[in-house]
Parts: sequence; C-alpha cells; structure tokens
Amino acid sequence: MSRYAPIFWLVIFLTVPLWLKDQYFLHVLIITGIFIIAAMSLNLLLGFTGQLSLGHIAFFGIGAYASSLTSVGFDVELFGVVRVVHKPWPAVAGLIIGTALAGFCGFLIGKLSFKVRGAYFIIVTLSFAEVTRLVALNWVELTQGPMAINNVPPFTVGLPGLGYVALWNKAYYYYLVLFIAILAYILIARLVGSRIGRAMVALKENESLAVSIGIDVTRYLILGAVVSAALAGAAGSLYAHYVKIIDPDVFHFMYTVTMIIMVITGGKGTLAGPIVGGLIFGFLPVAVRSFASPEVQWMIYGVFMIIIVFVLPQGIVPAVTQWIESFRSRPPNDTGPALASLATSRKED
Amino acid sequence: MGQASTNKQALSLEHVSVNFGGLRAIADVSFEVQDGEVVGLIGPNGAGKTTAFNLITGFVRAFAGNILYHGTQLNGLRPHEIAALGLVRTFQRTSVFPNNTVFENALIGLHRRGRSTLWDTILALPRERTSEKELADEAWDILRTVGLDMRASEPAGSLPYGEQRLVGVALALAAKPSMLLLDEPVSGMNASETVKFMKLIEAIRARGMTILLVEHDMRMVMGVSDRVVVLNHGQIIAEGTPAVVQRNPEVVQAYLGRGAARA
Amino acid sequence: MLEIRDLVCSYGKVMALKGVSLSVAKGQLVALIGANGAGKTTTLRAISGLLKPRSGQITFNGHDITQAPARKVLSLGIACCPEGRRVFPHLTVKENLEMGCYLRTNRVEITKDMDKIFEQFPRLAERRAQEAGTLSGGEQQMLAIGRALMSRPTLVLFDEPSLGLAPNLVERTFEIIKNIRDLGTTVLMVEQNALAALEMCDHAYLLESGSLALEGSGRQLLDDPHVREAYLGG
Amino acid sequence: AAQSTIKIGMVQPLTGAFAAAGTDVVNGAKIAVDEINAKGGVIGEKLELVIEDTKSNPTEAASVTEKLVVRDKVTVLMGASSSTATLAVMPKLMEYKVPMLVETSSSSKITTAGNPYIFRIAPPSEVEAAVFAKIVNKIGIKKADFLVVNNDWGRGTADEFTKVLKEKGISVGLVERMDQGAQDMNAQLTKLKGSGADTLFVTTAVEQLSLVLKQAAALGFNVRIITTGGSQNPDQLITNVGKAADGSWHLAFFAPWAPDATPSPAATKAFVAEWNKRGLPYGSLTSSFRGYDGIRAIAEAIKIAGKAEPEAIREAFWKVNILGLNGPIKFEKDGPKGQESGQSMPNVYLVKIENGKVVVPKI
Amino acid sequence: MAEFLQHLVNALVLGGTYALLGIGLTLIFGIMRIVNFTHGELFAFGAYFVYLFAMLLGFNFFIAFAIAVVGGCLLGAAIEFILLRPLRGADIETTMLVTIGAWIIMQNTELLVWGGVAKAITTPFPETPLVIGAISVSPLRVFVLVIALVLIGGTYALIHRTKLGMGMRATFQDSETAELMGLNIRGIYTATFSIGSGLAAAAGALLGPVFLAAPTMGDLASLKAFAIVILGGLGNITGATIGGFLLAIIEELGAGYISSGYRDAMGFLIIIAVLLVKPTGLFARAERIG
Ligand SMILES: Nc1ncnc2c1ncn2[C@@H]1O[C@H](COP(=O)(O)OP(=O)(O)OP(=O)(O)O)[C@@H](O)[C@H]1O
Ligand SMILES: Nc1ncnc2c1ncn2[C@@H]1O[C@H](COP(=O)(O)OP(=O)(O)OP(=O)(O)O)[C@@H](O)[C@H]1O
Ligand SMILES: [Mg+2]
Ligand SMILES: [Mg+2]
Repeated sequence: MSRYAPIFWLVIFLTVPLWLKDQYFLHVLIITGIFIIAAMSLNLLLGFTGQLSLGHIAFFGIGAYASSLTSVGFDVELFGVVRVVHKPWPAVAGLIIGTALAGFCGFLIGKLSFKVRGAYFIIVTLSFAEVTRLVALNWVELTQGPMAINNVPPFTVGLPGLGYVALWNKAYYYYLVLFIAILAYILIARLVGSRIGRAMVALKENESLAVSIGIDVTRYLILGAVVSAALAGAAGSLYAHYVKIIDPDVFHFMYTVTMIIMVITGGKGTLAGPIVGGLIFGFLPVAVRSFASPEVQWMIYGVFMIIIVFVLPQGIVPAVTQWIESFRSRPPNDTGPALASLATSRKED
Repeated sequence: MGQASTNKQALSLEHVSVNFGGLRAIADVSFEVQDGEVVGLIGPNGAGKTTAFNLITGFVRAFAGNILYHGTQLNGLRPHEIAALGLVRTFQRTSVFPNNTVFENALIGLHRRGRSTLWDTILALPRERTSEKELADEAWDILRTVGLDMRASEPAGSLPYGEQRLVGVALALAAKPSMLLLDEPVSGMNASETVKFMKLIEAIRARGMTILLVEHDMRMVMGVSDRVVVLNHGQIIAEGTPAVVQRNPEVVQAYLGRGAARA
Repeated sequence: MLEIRDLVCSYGKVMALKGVSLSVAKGQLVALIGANGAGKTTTLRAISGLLKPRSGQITFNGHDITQAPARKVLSLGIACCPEGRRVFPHLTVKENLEMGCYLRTNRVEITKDMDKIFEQFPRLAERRAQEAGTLSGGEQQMLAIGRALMSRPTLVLFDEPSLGLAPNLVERTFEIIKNIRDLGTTVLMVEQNALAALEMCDHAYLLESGSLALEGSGRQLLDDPHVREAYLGG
Repeated sequence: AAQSTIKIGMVQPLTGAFAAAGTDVVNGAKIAVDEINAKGGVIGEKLELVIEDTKSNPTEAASVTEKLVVRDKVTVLMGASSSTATLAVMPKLMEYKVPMLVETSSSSKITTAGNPYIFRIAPPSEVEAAVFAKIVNKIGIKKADFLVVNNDWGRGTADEFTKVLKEKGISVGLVERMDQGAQDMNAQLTKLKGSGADTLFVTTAVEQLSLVLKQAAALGFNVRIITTGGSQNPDQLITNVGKAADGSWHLAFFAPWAPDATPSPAATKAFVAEWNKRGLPYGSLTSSFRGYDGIRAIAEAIKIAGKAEPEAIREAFWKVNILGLNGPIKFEKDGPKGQESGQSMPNVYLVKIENGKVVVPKI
Repeated sequence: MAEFLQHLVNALVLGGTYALLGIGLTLIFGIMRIVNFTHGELFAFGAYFVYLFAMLLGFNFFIAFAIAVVGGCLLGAAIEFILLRPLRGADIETTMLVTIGAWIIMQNTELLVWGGVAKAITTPFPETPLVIGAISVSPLRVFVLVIALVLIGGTYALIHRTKLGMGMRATFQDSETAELMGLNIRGIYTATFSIGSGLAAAAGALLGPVFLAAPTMGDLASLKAFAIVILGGLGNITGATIGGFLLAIIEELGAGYISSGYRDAMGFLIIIAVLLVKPTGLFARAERIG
C-alpha cells in the first residue's frame, strides 16, 4: 500500500477540478497549495538542516515582489544618479526571476547562517524579514510601498505558434500550482534521500562531529538555504500572480507562523509532513468559519494547534507512520529524519 | 613493539601555542609523527591534549607556530578541509549521531566517499544509484571491522556507552583517514573490552594507518604506542619509547604516580 | 543501611534491570562492576530517585525510598556523583560546589567543607572562578566528586569516578574514596576499573545484563575465573 | 416558510490590526439594516448581513469575498476597510461581476483602476484636500509639517495636502512617518519641534492620534495640530488625553457632537440615540456612520433596481441620490472611460477642541 | 544640540522599558531556551490589568501596578504549568508552537473582552512636563524609568546573587543533575517563567499609561524583546539591559536623523550587523569543543 500511496494521492489531486465544483473550495485549495510549497521549502531548512527560520516569509515576499515587478515594470532612480527603467515582461519571466532572486537572498542568509546558529539564526532571519518588509514599505518608488502593486498579470501558458492562454481560470491555475508543488516535492525528496540529505542531518545533530569527518558545513547549509529560499520565492510568485496584488503586508510575521505551524504539526523532517499540516491548517479556518465568531475562530485555531502538539508531539505524519509500522508488527524501525536513506539498507538485510 | 618502518613525516607541529583568554593551554610545543607510526600523547588532566587535537583538526586556532601534514600547512584550514586531507579525529565525550541508526552513522561517515554530484542526485542519474550502493557496501564492511554489524539497525544513542565509542571509531574510519586521532577511546571500557579494542587498533594500523592516541589507560598506551609524547601544563616534558618514558621521574611524578609499575 | 530488593527498571521497552537485590552495610565500601550496559548506572539512578522503578523496593535506614524524589533521597543522606561528571558548565567551580550543598543552610559549615575540598584538590582551588565547562575532563571529574561530598552525605554513590582521569589521579581518587569510607561515610561505587575496585572494596557485586551474576568480597571476585576472564582482561 | 432575504456581504477586518475600524462599520451597518427591516425591508424582502472577517489581511479579504459570492450568493458587497484589502478584493468583483460599496478606503487607485463594480462613499485624500483648500487661507498657515501613518492613507494625505498648500503659497517642511503599530513618536516629534513650522498635519487612526497629542504635550511642543482623515473622534481624543487635546483642529466627515451642523440633524440624532441604546462606545461613532450610510446607499440601489441581482444593482448605483449622515450620496464617474467607478462627494467639517469641548469654529 | 539631547533623553526613558522586556525574555528565551511568543501578550496583559484595576475598579494607580505585576507572574506560572510542563524535554520548535498557540488565544481573548478600541489609562502624575533647559520629559516617564531600573537591578541580584538564582542557572544547564542536587526543578521552571512573565507584565503596566492599552500592542513588543535578548547575548541580564538601551538609542537617533520610515528597520539592521561581527551577541561567552 505504502508504495502506491503517492500515486493514489497524485490521482486524487490531479482530478480535483473534475469533481470539485465549488469554486470557493478550489480557491482555498490553490492558496493552500501555494503555502504548502512554501511550507515544504521551510521544512527543508527546519526539518533537515535544523535551522529554524522565523523569516521565511521574506523569501516568499521577495519572490512575489520580484515577479510582480518583472511583469508590471518599474522606473526608479538609484541614489539620484542612475535611472533604471524596466518594461513589463511576461509573467513566466517573473516566476523565474522571482525564484532566482529569492534563491540568491537564500545564499546570503545561508552564508550568514554559517556564522550564527540556533537562537541567533532565528533572530537574524526574523530581522531580515522585518527589514525586507520595511524596505518594501518605504521604497515607494520601486514597490509603491503601502499603496501596493495591483494589476499583477496572470500567467500565460502555451507554445509558440499554437497561441497562449492566460490563466484566469482557477482550474488551470490549480494545475500550475500542483505542477510546481510536485516538482518541489521531487526535488526535496531527491536531496534529502541522498548523501546530501544525510550530510544535512548530520550537521543538524552534531556539527563538530560532522565536520570532523569531512562534511563541509557552509556548503550544505548554503545549499539548503538556497533551495529552500528559491522554492519559497517560486511560491511567492505564484501567489502574487494569483491574488493579483502585492503589498508589504505579504511580509507579515503571521505568514511565517502559518508555515511553521504547517511544518511542525505535519511532522518536520518528513516529506509528507508539510502537505498534511498544510491541508489541515489551510482548511481549518474554512471549517470553523461557519459556526464561530472571528475571535473565537482564532482561539479554536490556537487550541487545535496546542492539542496537536500535545497529542502528537512529533507531528502527524511520524505518528501515523509509527502506527502503521506497529500495525504491521514489524520491529519498530526508526522514523527519524533520514528515513529515505534507509531504502538502500533495507534491501540489504 | 615498534614497527615504525618508513621514515616519512606525516604530522609535525612546530613551536605551536594556544591561548584561551589568559590561559596558555599549549605553550611552544613541537613534535612529529611519522607515517605508519602509533604515537601516544599522554599527560595529566588539563595538560592540553584535547586542545592539541582541536588544534590539529582545526577546531581551535593556533596563537603561534606551524602545523604541517604531509607538507600541507594546516593553520587556517577549516575542520572539514583537514578531514579531507585524511586527518580524522574522535572525541573525548561520546560522539555519535544518536537519533540515526548505527548503519546510518556509518553512511554519514562515508560522506566524502560518495561520487555523485548535486545534479546526479537531483536528476536521479545512474551514477547516484551506483554511488549509493557502493556506500552501503562499504558501510557494512566498516561495521564488520569494528564488530557492530549486529547492531546496524539500532539507533546509535540507545547503545551502551562502550559500543557508542565503537560507533565513533567507525565514523572516523569511514572517512578513510590516513591518520587517525583518538581521544581517550577506551575510557569507560572494562579491561576485557580494552583488550579487544587494542586488537582493533592493531588491525587498523596493519592497514598502514598513522595513529595519534590520547589515553589515560597506561596498559593501552604502553601496549600499542611506538612512541609516547608527554605533555604537562601545555609543554612537552618527555618523549620516547614507552619503556623510556615510563621510567622518566618527571613523568612518574606529574602523571603516572606511584602505582606506575602496575601498568 | 541500603537495601534493594527485586529491583526492576526499564526504559520504554528496554528492560535495564531484571530483579536486582543488593545491600550495603554501614561503613562499607561496596563495588558494583559489570560490562557496558549491564545496568550499573540504572541501579544508581533508581536509588537516587531520578528513575522510578517498575517494581521492587529500596530502603535506606528503614525509610522506603523506592518512589521518593531525588530531593528526599538527598536529604536522607544519599549523594550521587553521576556518570560523565555532569558539572554545570556555565557555573563557576565555586558555584558548582555550592550547588552540591543546595539544601544546606549553615554558611559557616559550608565554607569549612569547601575549604576542605579545595585542600584535597588544589587544582580546583586554582580555578575556583573559572566556568566549569572550560575545565579539562579530569578537572571536571574532581569537581564532580567534590560536589557530591558537599552535602555531607552518609552514603555516596560514585558512578565510574576514575573515568578519564590520569593514572596518578586515579590513584588519588581511589584514595580519596577509601578515605571517605574510613571517615565513616558509606560508599557504593560503580567502576569499570574492576581490578582497582575489587582490590579496595569490602564487598562487591557483579551485574550482567540486568541481573546479579555474582557477589562476595573483593578478594573472592578477584579469584573468580569468570571475572578474571571477562573483566580483568585474562 | 422562512421569508427569503437579500444578502449583503460585509468584508471587514474584525481581528488583527484594523479590528476596531471593521467592528465599528459592522455595528453601524447593523443599525441601518434593523431600521430598514423594521420598516418592511426593501422591495418586500428583508436585508441580511453576511459578515466575514478579513483578519486585516488582503489575501484573506480576497478569499472571503470569493466565499461570500460563491457560497453565500450575495448580490452586493460592502468593504474592505483598508485600501490594500479593497484592492485585493477588486479582481474578484470583476471575475464574478458583483458590485461593492467602499465605505472606508481612501486610496485613489481604487476608483482609477478601471473597475466598474466599485462605488465609493469615502472621500479619497484628494477630495479632502480639495475641500480643505477652500478654507486654508482663513486659518492662516505659513509653514506646515506632516506626521503621517506609514500606509497608503497617510502617504496619500501628505501628497495631496502638500499639493494644495503649495498652490496656496504655503511652504511645506518635514514629512515624518510612523509605523501603524508604533506607540512612541517622540523621535519624530522631537525632530518636528525643531523645524519651526506653525502647523502640523497629522494623519492616522484615533489611537495613534491620542499618542501624538499626548507626547507632543509632554515635549512642550506647542504647534497647531490639524488632524485629517475623518475617522478620528474628537470626543475620544478628549477622553484619551484630556488637556493635551486642547487647541487641536480636526477635519471630520461626521459630526455627532453637533447634530445640527450635519446635513440631516434628525437622522444624526436618531442614529446616535440608537448607537447609545446599544451600549456601543461613543468614540466609535465617527467610523460607524460609514457602515450606516453604506447600507442605506445599497438599500436604495436595490430599491431602484427592483431586484436583487448584481448587474441590476450596479446599474442602479448610478441613480442613487440620498441624503446620508455625511451629506448627499450620489456617485460621479471616475477612472478610465468605459470602465468608470463611482465616487460620491461627502461633506468635510473642520472642528476644534477648546477647554475639553468640541466646537465648530467660525471661519 | 538641544534636539540631540532631547533624543537621548527620549531614548533613555524608552530604553528602560525595553531593557525590562529584554531581561524578562532573556530568562525565558536565553536561559530556558523557550522561544516564547506569549511574552508580548503578557506585556499587553500588564497594561490591561492596570486599566481594569485603576480605571474600571477604581484602585489606586500604584496598587493597580503592583496587582498587574503579580497578575503577570501568576499568568506566567499558569502558562508554564498547563502548557509547558507537559512538554519538558521537547525540542525548541515544539514548545515554540505551543507558545504561538497561547499567543493567538490570549490576543483574541483580549479582543473579545476589551474590543479593538485602545484604552487610555490616567495616572496621578501631573501632565505638565518637567523642563530642564530645552529638554522636557513627563514626570510619568521618569517614574517609569526609575521603576524599570529598580526591577532590572532586582532581577540581576536575584539571578546572580541568590541561591535561588544559582539554582535556576544550574537547572537550565543540566536539569537532571540539578535534581540530583536536591532542587525542585519543576518549581524552578515555573518560577523562572513566572518571573520573566512578571517582568513583561511590569513593562506593560508601566507603558500602558504612557501609551494606550491595545490588543495588538504585544506583537511589536515581542519582536523587540527577542532582538534585545540577542543583542545582549542569550541569558545575559547585563547584556539584555545594555541591549535594551542600545536599541532605544539606535531607534531614536535613526528616526530623528536618518528616516522615520525606517525607524524599526534600524534596530533590526543593527542586529544583523552585530551578529555578523560577533555571532553570539555583544556579550558572548566561549564554548568548549571536544
Ligand atoms: N574553550 C576553552 N576555554 C577556556 N579554557 C579552556 C578551553 N578549552 C580548554 N581549556 C583549558 O585548557 C586546558 C587544557 O585542556 P584540555 O582539554 O586540552 O586538557 P586535556 O589534556 O585534554 O585533559 P583531560 O585528560 O582531562 O581531557 C585546561 O586547563 C582547560 O581548562
Ligand atoms: N535513556 C535510555 N533510554 C533507553 N535505553 C537506555 C537508556 N539508558 C540506558 N539504557 C539501556 O539500559 C541498559 C543499561 O544501561 P546502563 O546505563 O545502566 O548501563 P551501565 O552498566 O551503566 O553501562 P556503562 O558501563 O556503559 O555505563 C543498556 O542496555 C542501555 O542501552
Ligand atoms: Mg582531554
Ligand atoms: Mg554507566
């Protein structure tokens, strides 16, 4: 069953627009999907390299802004000397540039994380996000500041000669998000299931020991940060072109919190964790909305979070995995971070 | 019990000093280790032995002096770069990846041996699979060498102390060092286990590995070392074959104590 | 003085002790030896109240301390010098010693005891104001022993006190432990250095994978062929 | 069988940073709905508010709009308080072709974006500035500074007022900004104190205004403070800061403390009476009237349309012409041709606080 | 010059409460290693406590202040007891998530109870500022600074000069061994969290009257408190105190002389810069490897 589980879920997700007629649900699913991509990227950093970034939304926002500006165009004067004018490019170019720029910022933060770890890293990332937010807010000439960039164009897809379709339609957009999500999943799965993933876990668990056997800290932390940031940037780009407006509120701390909730309740350091956590916390607000007043909705949200942590401190996915394993009455195998890397060893014994 | 045959210099420290704030933990120390040699580094607690290890493996910076390994200057290199030169250490405190299985520990240790590149991994190219297969095979080899193959699927952190030390050694061996620095490998082992461990050391050295050993168990040090260097207060107070050093009155006074004869 | 009956302890599913009974008489130095993972540390943890036994009973001077919290155990007069030193890394040497007598209040007496410790371990006196985490392994071990003595216990539990010590210090440490016994404090000591432990103890127990395998005087165990084979290196 | 109702979607911030403003608007709207329903409703049907919380967050605003239109099948909306939330909602209006009445947002982008489903009763900053231009010479300003909240509203106000002042030949000195949640404005005030201007325009929500007045007083900063924006309630300022509010001037859109100065005194009195009866905070009146006026405009549009259908209501909005608490509500075209949004031109009052009382100065 | 001095005085007064927030959090975040998001909420609760007792129930302002501090301690103890105690030994992210949950619940409780409109608190202090030359400062703010300094001094003494303080430090370095030394470590955990929370509530109770009590006032306070703790080095009370004043000075001068729009950015930029140069904060200590 477990081997076919991904295929089963893939089929479900692929057919959603066919049987889900409620446009509102589809909308929620798209937004949730975008945040799941962001949560998956955070999970790479938090669950595998062990670096808790409280500023992950910065990469998301940078991706969103870069992508919007690429496709909307801008005209700024730098330091009162150089004037930079950019004519609008297609939205897809925005996606690429947004991803790349976010990845580059990830590189810078990764460089930094070589120097600061743990609690200090948490605050550096938090500060970084605040600084980007304040720049977006105050550099009005470029970002329009609090006035927001609106009319962000939708993505267009198509082939030269066959014409192009703008993705106004929700179902199309859903498939775009799903496609990127699958790519992200595969990328992360390949990374963590390899030598690289083991190196990351080793650094997380005991850094001195890891470097003493020749693992290059900088390289893997930076690699993790770059991939993670780039994916978050891609999610940000998807977001901007979907909601069609972007303002400095996109850097709000609550978004980072949302991603962290998704990752940890789902199970950090597991591939499926952010997806499960993301779906739950993407739809929870929708579910409670129907019967509770706004403040109470939030309280239910908070209480639910605490309950999950209390009942399943490892997260939902590890708990379920353990349960299934015990069900099969096999000796309890480790469900730890480098689960994927066990694949080879199981075949041996 | 020497078989220090080749006389090629492996590691050499030249007038090295290390300071911690006002404290001079290593003071103008010079010594050499030849290829294939087993050198014991002993001295009272706080003499600076672990600090010397930290220094050689790049965890602390030298305040003065030069460290060379096969002619390469180690000063300023980062720990993983030094490990890449073939110089790998174990730690005085138990050091394993506790949440990973013993097998995974070995795989992690084999990190530098993987041949696949980032692109191989991301695109799932064939080289990735062959490389992973080779690593798994080697991991089994190493576990058999240190005698932990029966424990392969247990989380390293749940093993008893003594076996965790073996995992530490396995990790170090996996990095395929040309020189191994062992910091008190048998502390916490009983006499019989120590004897077993000495056999392991012999097996390792038979493969041509150079070893620098810090240990307070005199039976072990005197039994396996070709040469012994004695540190006290960050300075070398004696150097020579185990037999000579053991009789050095200064060493007896500062380190061995009256019961030295028993060792 | 200390009486343990049918002690069973487990970590999750792992059974670490499978019914151990032993006793320590007043004024004795009792050694507990055994291979790695035999359950020695577990026994000490159960006595000192850090681990709640599954079943069995521990009594000390007539008090049942099977389920007592560590605080209670300590106040009855049992101090423990834990495995792996476990000094407080960011407290100074002096503060670490003060932690050893946290439950005591008489400042004068405390100062006197501390001076005594410094006398025994001049190295610690030198480093009185240094953070314990920066001490070398051996220095930390001395500190841990000193700290255990600061509570003026009637029974001290030592878990591998010689671990990581230089030979001369090992001797010193064993002397100190003997000395402690001679001054009237009862000692229960776990040691890997079976030879030394058996030579100095009044009574010894051998633990093998969670059960008692042998007991007797130190001499008796030293002469036992199984012990010689497995623990003294032939 | 339950009587069928006409559903009006309310997209408002009820939690988060703008919770206070959103809650006020909803409360005002409820009074209007109750009043209309008591009289038998509109076109024979009762009105029903479907209220959704934006959590003070633009994404959420877009989401709940989707929900209101798709799930609840509302035919007209009112929202979404902050300008960015409104801007985020706007594409949804185009997508589903549902009109929305904008009661609070002031960004000029809203009506110029070419969205024909937008009808706004709140005055954008340039309208406020234009009204102010008529009286500026009478109050005698030589040099003015600005202290504005760092969002579209504050920045927009600073820009528009600067334009007007410069046209009148008045020099403009510093433009200082404060973050939305900031509580300590001493740094900005200290700097402004040194600038030598005689008038300080302050634009922000009532909480921050209170802090500015209090801190200016504590710094011994005696400058004529004129607040803009219309949501600030001078009464609340008096409660919050006491004497420190004396001598400050305020541009208001609604004057509950002087019902007779409002366009329809009877309506104002009735609204204030009902508000007090419900035990709602007096200080909130100056924002809650927006909700009240908004619902009345929507009801009127439905009445004119004769049916509760989005497209018909949109058409009908252009024909609305009623007297709200804040002057006539009548929409004029704004924005690109063929895609115009509606903008109503409300009243603006200048009041002053003297000896702990709100007075309408004679100028 | 007068302007510069006025900026410095402003910073000094603000710095006192920043420092108070910082040392409260350094106990919890720096020593207990709990990324505590309820800190800002306790700050807000402090302000609302004063509002409730002084304004609604008519207590004397100073008594209301004392009640707020005690209330903050009790609330902190309750949070620790109910939410954190069962999670002892869990990793830093797990406990963080629980405090985030608590933060959301607390903030919305405030919103439900008090509504979104900010509340003003009046005090017995005269409104007229004290004027010294070109500098003026309100008497209330002087009071705030003095009380803040007293509380900071008291906390320092508690942690570094008392046996309980030593017990606290020991517990968070190695709780099991501390237990072995006879400490009631559960009690120590609760006490430490409670004291840290009480300090946050004190900061809120002091600033509530200076500013206003609002449900979201805690959010920025939380962020700043984290920044201060890091600036000063984890668990370092002196560091947090200096960090608090430093942050206030940077913000004040940054807003005064560079750009008020970037006021909050200054503080965060400085943090990034400091950590780049000195990765363990300004007042770091060495760790030993191997
Ligand atoms: N990071 C550090 N900061 C300050 N002092 C240190 C640090 N590391 C080591 N020291 C001091 O340097 C001296 C040498 O320590 P080192 O650990 O090298 O001793 P050692 O020879 O390994 O002793 P042992 O046999 O007990 O392990 C000790 O006095 C120790 O206190
Ligand atoms: N925290 C723990 N969790 C799970 N199992 C444990 C734990 N601590 C000890 N064990 C297991 O309990 C058994 C007894 O361990 P114990 O530490 O008492 O042995 P020991 O005799 O002190 O060994 P050593 O000489 O290595 O210190 C071992 O098999 C060990 O793996
Ligand atoms: Mg050492
Ligand atoms: Mg043990």
